[in-house]
Amino acid sequence: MTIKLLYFASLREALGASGEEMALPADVADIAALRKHLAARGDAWRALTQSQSLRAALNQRMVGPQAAVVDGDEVAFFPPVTGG
Amino acid sequence: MTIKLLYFASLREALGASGEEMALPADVADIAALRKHLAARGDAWRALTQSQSLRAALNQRMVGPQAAVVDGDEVAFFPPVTGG
Amino acid sequence: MSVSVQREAFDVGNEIAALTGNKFDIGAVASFVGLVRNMNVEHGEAAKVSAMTLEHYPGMTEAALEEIVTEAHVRWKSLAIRVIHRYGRLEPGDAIVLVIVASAHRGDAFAACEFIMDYLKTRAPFWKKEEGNGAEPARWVDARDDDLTAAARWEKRE
Amino acid sequence: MSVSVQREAFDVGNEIAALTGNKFDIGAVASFVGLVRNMNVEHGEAAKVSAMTLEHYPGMTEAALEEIVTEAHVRWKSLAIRVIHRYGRLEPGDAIVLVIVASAHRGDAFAACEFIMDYLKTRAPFWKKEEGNGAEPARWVDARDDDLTAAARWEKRE
Repeated sequence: MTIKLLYFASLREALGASGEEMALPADVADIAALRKHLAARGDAWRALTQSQSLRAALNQRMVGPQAAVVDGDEVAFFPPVTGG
Repeated sequence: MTIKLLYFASLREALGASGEEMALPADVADIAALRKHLAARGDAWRALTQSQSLRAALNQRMVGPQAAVVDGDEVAFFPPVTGG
Repeated sequence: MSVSVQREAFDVGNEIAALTGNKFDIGAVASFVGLVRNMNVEHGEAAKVSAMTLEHYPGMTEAALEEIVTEAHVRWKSLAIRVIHRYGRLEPGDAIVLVIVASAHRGDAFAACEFIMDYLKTRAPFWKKEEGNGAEPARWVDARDDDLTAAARWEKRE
Repeated sequence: MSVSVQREAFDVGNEIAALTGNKFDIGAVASFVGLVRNMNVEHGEAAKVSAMTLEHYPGMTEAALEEIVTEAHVRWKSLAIRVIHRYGRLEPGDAIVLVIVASAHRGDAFAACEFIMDYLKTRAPFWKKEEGNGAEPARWVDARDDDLTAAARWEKRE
């Protein structure tokens, strides 16, 4: 399956990327598994499993680690928000 | 002694007067006594002792019935305020 | 000049700009505008209001508003406060009162703005007389118990 | 259209007029404007801020703000709500966010306005990067525990 990934703010800068299309193995089925899968790329990517405060959104809504990821989803990772 | 009296809103209309200069007997020494003194004029003036909700201001500050009245004071009577 | 009692209309945007212009430590501006409504639910089944006339006590009004603003400055970290209250004849949709509080953070701005409105409602010497549909004479608006309750909230915190 | 996410500045007076014009059942308009401050007290001794850049998540931002406004409509008797949040580069004194709530009575207007600001601070996907005095690189602003506490107040009432 293929998903769309987005990275924002300090995470975007640390990864040097604002997003990507990505083909996922079948066993990467939720947000927690996706974070581990990405962290395995090494270096800056390890923030995706090591940062407690990092947030995830699935199809533009904030979700927890158990949220299921399916083909065509848009997943975003970002630090706590600071608007207003 | 002489004081300045002011009446506002529904009280002003009921009394048919917005205020007056008044010479007071020496024994009319506080707000409560002044209300009794004015109520003795009869008719609409009795509201000054009979209306629980009527407020008094002495020199432009809200006061209770025990506030002392002296020569030159400005005393106002009015219903509860409804601004804002 | 933080308090004005006037017949004239005011412009909220201009007043905020005047209060905050050239001050760069302000992070929060809370404001409130009270408007004339076309009905009064206190009088039976939402009696129609076609206009109202605000009477006030010149001199005491300004002093009472200044005192409320001073109290707000004592209680919260506000950087600037502006209060405008109109008098005279107003129609539905017309603005009656404006309160603006500028501060570093929003908690202080919201609290001080609401406090000023609650105190003003029970302490500033204004009285409203409403005109209805023309069939009956204008009527004086009764004070609301709600407003006494709202003002009393702030007493308990002292 | 109650929510806008835009680069452009806004005019508070115009926005209030647009929201309340031709509605004669509105008695109360509470509004809030958040401004860029020239210092950030979180970073040591009030670090100077010369500018900030707001990044956001297009699409999710609008959806998150719409959801917060809908929640406010459910909780309070509001007649009209307007939210504008800017992104891009802003300087001290520039407005970042505007929330306007119009209702029949002031209690609903104040509560809904403060609720929207508190929820927006913790739920809308915006991130601020501050420029200091130029001697060091721009820094991402940390989320504030104060904002989590403020938002949590509204949870307890459910």
